Amino acid sequence: MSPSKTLLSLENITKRFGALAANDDISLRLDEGEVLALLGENGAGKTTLMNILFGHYVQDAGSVRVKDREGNLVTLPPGSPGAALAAGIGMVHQHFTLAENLSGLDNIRLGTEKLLSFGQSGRAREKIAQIIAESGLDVDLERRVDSLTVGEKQRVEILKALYRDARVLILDEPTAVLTPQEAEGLFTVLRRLAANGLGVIFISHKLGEVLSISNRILVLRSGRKAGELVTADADRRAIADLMVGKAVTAIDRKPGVPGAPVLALEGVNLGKSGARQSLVDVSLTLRAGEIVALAGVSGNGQSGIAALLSGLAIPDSGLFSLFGQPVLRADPRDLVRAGLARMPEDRQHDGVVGTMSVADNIAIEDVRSPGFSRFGLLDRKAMQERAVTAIERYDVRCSGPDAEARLLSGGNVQKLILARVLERTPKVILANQPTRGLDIGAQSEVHRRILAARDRGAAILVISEDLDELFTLADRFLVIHAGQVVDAGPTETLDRATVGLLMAGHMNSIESRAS
Amino acid sequence: QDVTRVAAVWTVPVEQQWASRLHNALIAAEERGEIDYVYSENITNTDYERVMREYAEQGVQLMVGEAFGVEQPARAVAADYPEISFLMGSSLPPVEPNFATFDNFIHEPSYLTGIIAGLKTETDKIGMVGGYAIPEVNRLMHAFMAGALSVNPDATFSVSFINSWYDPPKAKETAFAMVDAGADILYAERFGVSDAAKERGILAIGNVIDTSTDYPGTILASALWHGEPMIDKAIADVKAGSFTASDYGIYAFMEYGGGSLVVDESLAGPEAVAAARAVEATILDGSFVVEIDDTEPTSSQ
Amino acid sequence: MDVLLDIFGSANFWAAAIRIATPLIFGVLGALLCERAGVLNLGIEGIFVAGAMAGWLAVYLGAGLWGGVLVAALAGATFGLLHAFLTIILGLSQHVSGIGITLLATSISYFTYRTSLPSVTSPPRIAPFQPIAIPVLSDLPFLGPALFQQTALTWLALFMVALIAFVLYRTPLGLAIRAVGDNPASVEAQGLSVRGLRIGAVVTGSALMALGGAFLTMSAFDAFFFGMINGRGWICIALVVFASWQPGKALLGALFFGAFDAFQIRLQAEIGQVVPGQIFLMLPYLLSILALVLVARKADYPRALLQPWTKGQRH
Amino acid sequence: MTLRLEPRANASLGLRLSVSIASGLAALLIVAIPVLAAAGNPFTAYILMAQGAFGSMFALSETLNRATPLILTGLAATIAFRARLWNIGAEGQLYMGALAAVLVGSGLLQLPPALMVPAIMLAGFVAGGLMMIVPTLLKQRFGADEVVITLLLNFVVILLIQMLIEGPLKDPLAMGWPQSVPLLAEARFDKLIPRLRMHWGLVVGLVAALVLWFMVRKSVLGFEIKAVGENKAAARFAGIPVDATMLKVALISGGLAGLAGVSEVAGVKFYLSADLSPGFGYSGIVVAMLAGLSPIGSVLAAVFIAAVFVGADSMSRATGISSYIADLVVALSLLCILVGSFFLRFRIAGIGRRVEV
Ligand SMILES: Nc1ncnc2c1ncn2[C@@H]1O[C@H](COP(=O)(O)OP(=O)(O)OP(=O)(O)O)[C@@H](O)[C@H]1O
Ligand SMILES: Nc1ncnc2c1ncn2[C@@H]1O[C@H](COP(=O)(O)OP(=O)(O)OP(=O)(O)O)[C@@H](O)[C@H]1O
Ligand SMILES: [Mg+2]
Ligand SMILES: [Mg+2]
Repeated sequence: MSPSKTLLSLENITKRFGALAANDDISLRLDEGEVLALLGENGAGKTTLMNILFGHYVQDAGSVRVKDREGNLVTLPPGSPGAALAAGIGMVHQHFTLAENLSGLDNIRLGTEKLLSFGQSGRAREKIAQIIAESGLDVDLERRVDSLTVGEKQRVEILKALYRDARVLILDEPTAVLTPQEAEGLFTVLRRLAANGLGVIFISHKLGEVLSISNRILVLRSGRKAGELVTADADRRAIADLMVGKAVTAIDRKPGVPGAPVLALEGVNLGKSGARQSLVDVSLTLRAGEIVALAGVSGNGQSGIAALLSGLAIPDSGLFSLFGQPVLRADPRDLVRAGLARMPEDRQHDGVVGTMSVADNIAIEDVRSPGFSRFGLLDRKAMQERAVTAIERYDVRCSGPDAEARLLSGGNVQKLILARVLERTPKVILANQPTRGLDIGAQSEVHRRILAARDRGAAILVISEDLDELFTLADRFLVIHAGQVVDAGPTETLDRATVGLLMAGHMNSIESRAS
Repeated sequence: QDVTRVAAVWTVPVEQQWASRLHNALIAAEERGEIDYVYSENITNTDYERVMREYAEQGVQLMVGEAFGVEQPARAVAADYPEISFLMGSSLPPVEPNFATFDNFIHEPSYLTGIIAGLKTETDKIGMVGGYAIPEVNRLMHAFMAGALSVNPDATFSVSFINSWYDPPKAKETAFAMVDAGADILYAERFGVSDAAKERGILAIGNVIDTSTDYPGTILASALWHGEPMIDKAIADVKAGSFTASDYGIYAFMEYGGGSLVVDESLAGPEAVAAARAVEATILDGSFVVEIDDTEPTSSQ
Repeated sequence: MDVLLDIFGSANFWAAAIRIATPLIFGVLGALLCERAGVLNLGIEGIFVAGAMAGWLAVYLGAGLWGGVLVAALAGATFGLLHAFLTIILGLSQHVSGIGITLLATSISYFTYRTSLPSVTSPPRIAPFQPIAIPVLSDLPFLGPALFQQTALTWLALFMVALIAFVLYRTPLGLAIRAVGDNPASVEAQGLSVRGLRIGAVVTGSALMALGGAFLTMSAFDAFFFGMINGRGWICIALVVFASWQPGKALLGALFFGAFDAFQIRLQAEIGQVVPGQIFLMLPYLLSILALVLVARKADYPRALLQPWTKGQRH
Repeated sequence: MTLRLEPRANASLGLRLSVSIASGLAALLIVAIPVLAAAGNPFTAYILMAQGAFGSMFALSETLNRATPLILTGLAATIAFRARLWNIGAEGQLYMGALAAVLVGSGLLQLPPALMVPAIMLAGFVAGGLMMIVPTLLKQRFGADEVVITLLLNFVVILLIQMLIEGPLKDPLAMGWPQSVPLLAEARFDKLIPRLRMHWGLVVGLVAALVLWFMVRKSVLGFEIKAVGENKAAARFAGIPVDATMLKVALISGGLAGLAGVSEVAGVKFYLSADLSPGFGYSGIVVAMLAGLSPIGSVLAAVFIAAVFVGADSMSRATGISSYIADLVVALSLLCILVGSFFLRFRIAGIGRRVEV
């Protein structure tokens, strides 16, 4: 092969998980100095493709070829991250791959030195200091990773890839936990590296970022290549249509009619617990018949609010009241009985017991209630009947009420949870990341049901990282940053830039705008 | 029919001192062609009855074993197989017609080793290490202490039990502790004690088996138990059809040759040996009876 | 009080404490290595038995003392390999596999001992390791006499503490082992083999455990007895938690345990039984439990402990 | 063609049974190695093992007698492991149960047998249960690892028993042997068949298995235990009181192990001694795993383990092979079953042959 600018080429990659084809005959090429954006809905197969390229997964068919030092394209052995690293591929994973008990420095060094040697932490420290100076990705290298914030961890992940002098850099949603300003810093570095010949594959759901950084865009849809665009010629609309495979129709929303307050937090403080950010003097009110958005960069205290409203925690100080009554102990069952519906943020982790059936998972919040049991014995028939109606009314795709929940796709698990909580016609709803990972059809179905619940008179708090979703649904915005909540006002008075500034902690942007 | 079929059921591995005395006697009888010998070792008390019944069903003529933890079931088995002779270690009396009992009554030679130790100790401190405080062990320790006190009223004893039958490293450590506390003679009820004595260059008193060749220059004297008189008598009784439910424990007495004193004269010196032998004579002629005390021995205060 | 001074002031006491601690040092280091890599090895009690038996038998059959040590380590490594296969390759329950290994190693050792020496009536003996005096160390005041009484295997144990600490904290290999026990994905993403590291740690750790057993038959004593391990392996499992998975603290924990045992033995010997002996025997267990309860919240558990890792599976 | 493993959705009963049987057969096959090493004939050994375990009414009774405590400790592990509560302390709980039975049934109470037997069973259940509740509380309050603590408590309990039977509980009529005063006649379990050791403890075990099966399948508690065991976070989110459920599991698990102690002391031994159990508590873990944590399966597994042990032990006597082989056979069975369980979780698929769905 004649020397070309091609750094990397994936040829006809196919990967199946059981019956699901996560990647179906995908090919792509990456040139020197090029930033290729990989786009697609959740579950489209982006991460899977990168995991194959990097050797975490073994493809069922197809091959990965990389340009070696002599300029020839050579085939990488499947399933060997070691080989990928040696070939100059660096990857920033979507989910952190950090050892939390080691320092940032040690995480970066890990695997770069001969195992049976004395190591060279001094030289490593110098080299990283230089990379930090050049890139502005500042982080205290000596601190243990478990004491770093998510943003800092993300920077360590990026430093890991840069440290190895990668010639191909894969970045799988690197900006998900960065503020817009931090993201901009990263882009500066990427542009400079690309100018020096580095090839970059960049994955993001944020179209703005993609448009600003990439040269070329590759769109995946349900595991297949849906199309390829040159960024200069692309616009948002075209990309979105390519991603979803059909024209995206906006949902039309009529403003709500707020009624009496039903749920309130007044001066609530909640301590840190595990990865959960503490809450500082939080006050908020939900009224019947309104949808309130809670916007914020992930990890700023959303989980604390969710824990309170889910009945998993009570305030250390301050007041949490529901229908005017103070909530004095953490007990999900009490809240459910009082008419509160809760959708968990992580539906697989907190929402369902994977090895139990769909019917069991629908009944799980009420097994002790007379509807599902008598004298401590389960009423299997009632559980079965409820499951059959729920499956039908919420279009839960599964083999039946006895199917194990773990076999359902993410979207169907979400529908199962919707069925579980909405069938009780709740008066208050906590919708935490209600459409994360859902396809567009399922998304609008969920939105429709949430709006219907509001129109019925329910008070709803929506927590989401997707600003589009919040602007679609909410009547009013709250923004959370560093454990503090500010009321940003009615949706009509807001734009994305303002909310973005508030999310980044510029709390005075409301006042400055007002003045 | 010449060859008697004998089965033994041991709750311990056959290396254990106690079982080994009878096991050896039975092997000797087998080598002489008198018996056909089978055995099971390390049988837990839970399984003991089953093993007895399995041997009984195999049609053995004499069954030897330990009924200490299984007194009732063992007697029940014997009652179910009246044609088999049972010779069982036991703290309870024999039962007619076929359940004979025995125990290792070597308190007499133990008393004699006590005399020698009492005369030889210079610090007047004797360390004693045992496994568990059970009657079998207690009575030997008491006899030993009585013997020592009979010649040396100033002698003091420290007594420790290691709560295990087979932990020689622990027995050894316990013995070291006694040496450190001033003991110059150790009473070695368990494996491990004589090792400590040998390493520290002091003397030890052996028990049940003769280990003097393993610890040259260390074993001052030993109270030996000989299984042969009892085993041979029992085999003969079975062969003669005269086996009765009697107490075979007496065959451990010195009078029957079941117990004996061995002493390393070069270590003990003539006076001590003479003193012990003199008392031995009075035991043998019945003019002196060593007391049997099964209570738990404690250190001198 | 005089009694206490007598006990703690004597070099023999400290010598005993170190001796009692030696098998525990090997065992706790072995368990620590396995757990640092994310694998609980409840096979330790059986591996102790196997090491004690195999090492001793090898010496008895003429392999020489160091030959015996090697055989013991190989026996431990073999059972470690089996545990690694079951828990790392097949991803089976570490608890159950560990208990299975303990049953298997124990019964194989007993069976082999009895089958190779069918007719012994008193346990045969070997010439065990003898105390060696290390020139400078043994001349130290007070500490010298305590160290002077130790054999080569104790020195090996102390050296192992330093070696393992060095490897864990000062080499890239140690970095990888600590990482794989915390988050296997971190190791895989840096191109290292999760399984390889874990298998290596479990096999090496198991070999160390076996040396703990070998110490008992080749240094602390000179013969093999059924049942002589007597729960020492289990103690190590508790000591690891107590030591927060750090070699230095593991050494301290083992020494503390050894000192306590030596102390209670001496107290019994010197002042007789004031309370039932079992109280003393219970104390180390109760103290371990107490220590576990106290350190549990702060304990720096290897986060991936007990979690199997399968390549290409979502975790 | 490369092979790869794929997780299995759900193993059918037939598959489970065939894997169990295949694992058992594999174990027997491996046992041929030590038999040959001891210069025995494996085929004779298998026949003798079968005879020793089932060959006569006596053999069958002995097998079932040994299975009795294993059923109960197996159930104890089953219920705990289902809730991912790693109870390694059944041995200690067994002794506590036996201790409680002796404390209540040796003269403290004067009751007719119809009340006395339930009284000692209740006492044993509660004592065993408390023994498991303590580590569970320590786990909940302090995050202390229950594996290590339950394991260590086994040693504490056995020392406590030794202390008591050498002290306050010592039978003055036992000629100085460390054993407790015996149970009153009213407190003893009757034999099921005269002259055979099988006793009513077997029935207790069978009933316990049925009750547990019913609980697991039909009751709200069983539902909650499953949810807590399979996904604690989801159970907590759904409002199931995770800690309280765990404590109930601890009580039942420890209680069942305690009942095993009651059964041994009231059905076999009649007094308490430190050698009441040759590791029944640990073997219970083997039983439970072998049964795939199924209560009814635990009965079969307990009988299997008991038969393997009794059969192999009896075979060793008939062939002159060292009796240590019995434990070896049990250990090999456990490991083979463990490997077998792997095939219940995964299927092996050839990549080239996958059909499109
Ligand atoms: N190890 C696995 N086992 C089973 N299914 C898997 C596995 N990894 C990925 N999948 C499935 O493959 C599909 C593609 O997943 P992938 O992670 O590649 O999506 P993605 O495009 O990266 O989505 P996102 O934008 O949410 O990160 C999904 O349906 C996912 O559930
Ligand atoms: N751990 C698993 N074990 C078995 N099958 C799985 C597993 N994870 C995913 N699957 C299968 O993979 C398929 C895709 O699951 P996934 O949750 O990724 O769906 P998706 O493509 O994201 O769909 P949706 O848009 O509904 O979220 C499902 O049908 C499911 O049966
Ligand atoms: Mg992804
Ligand atoms: Mg999805």
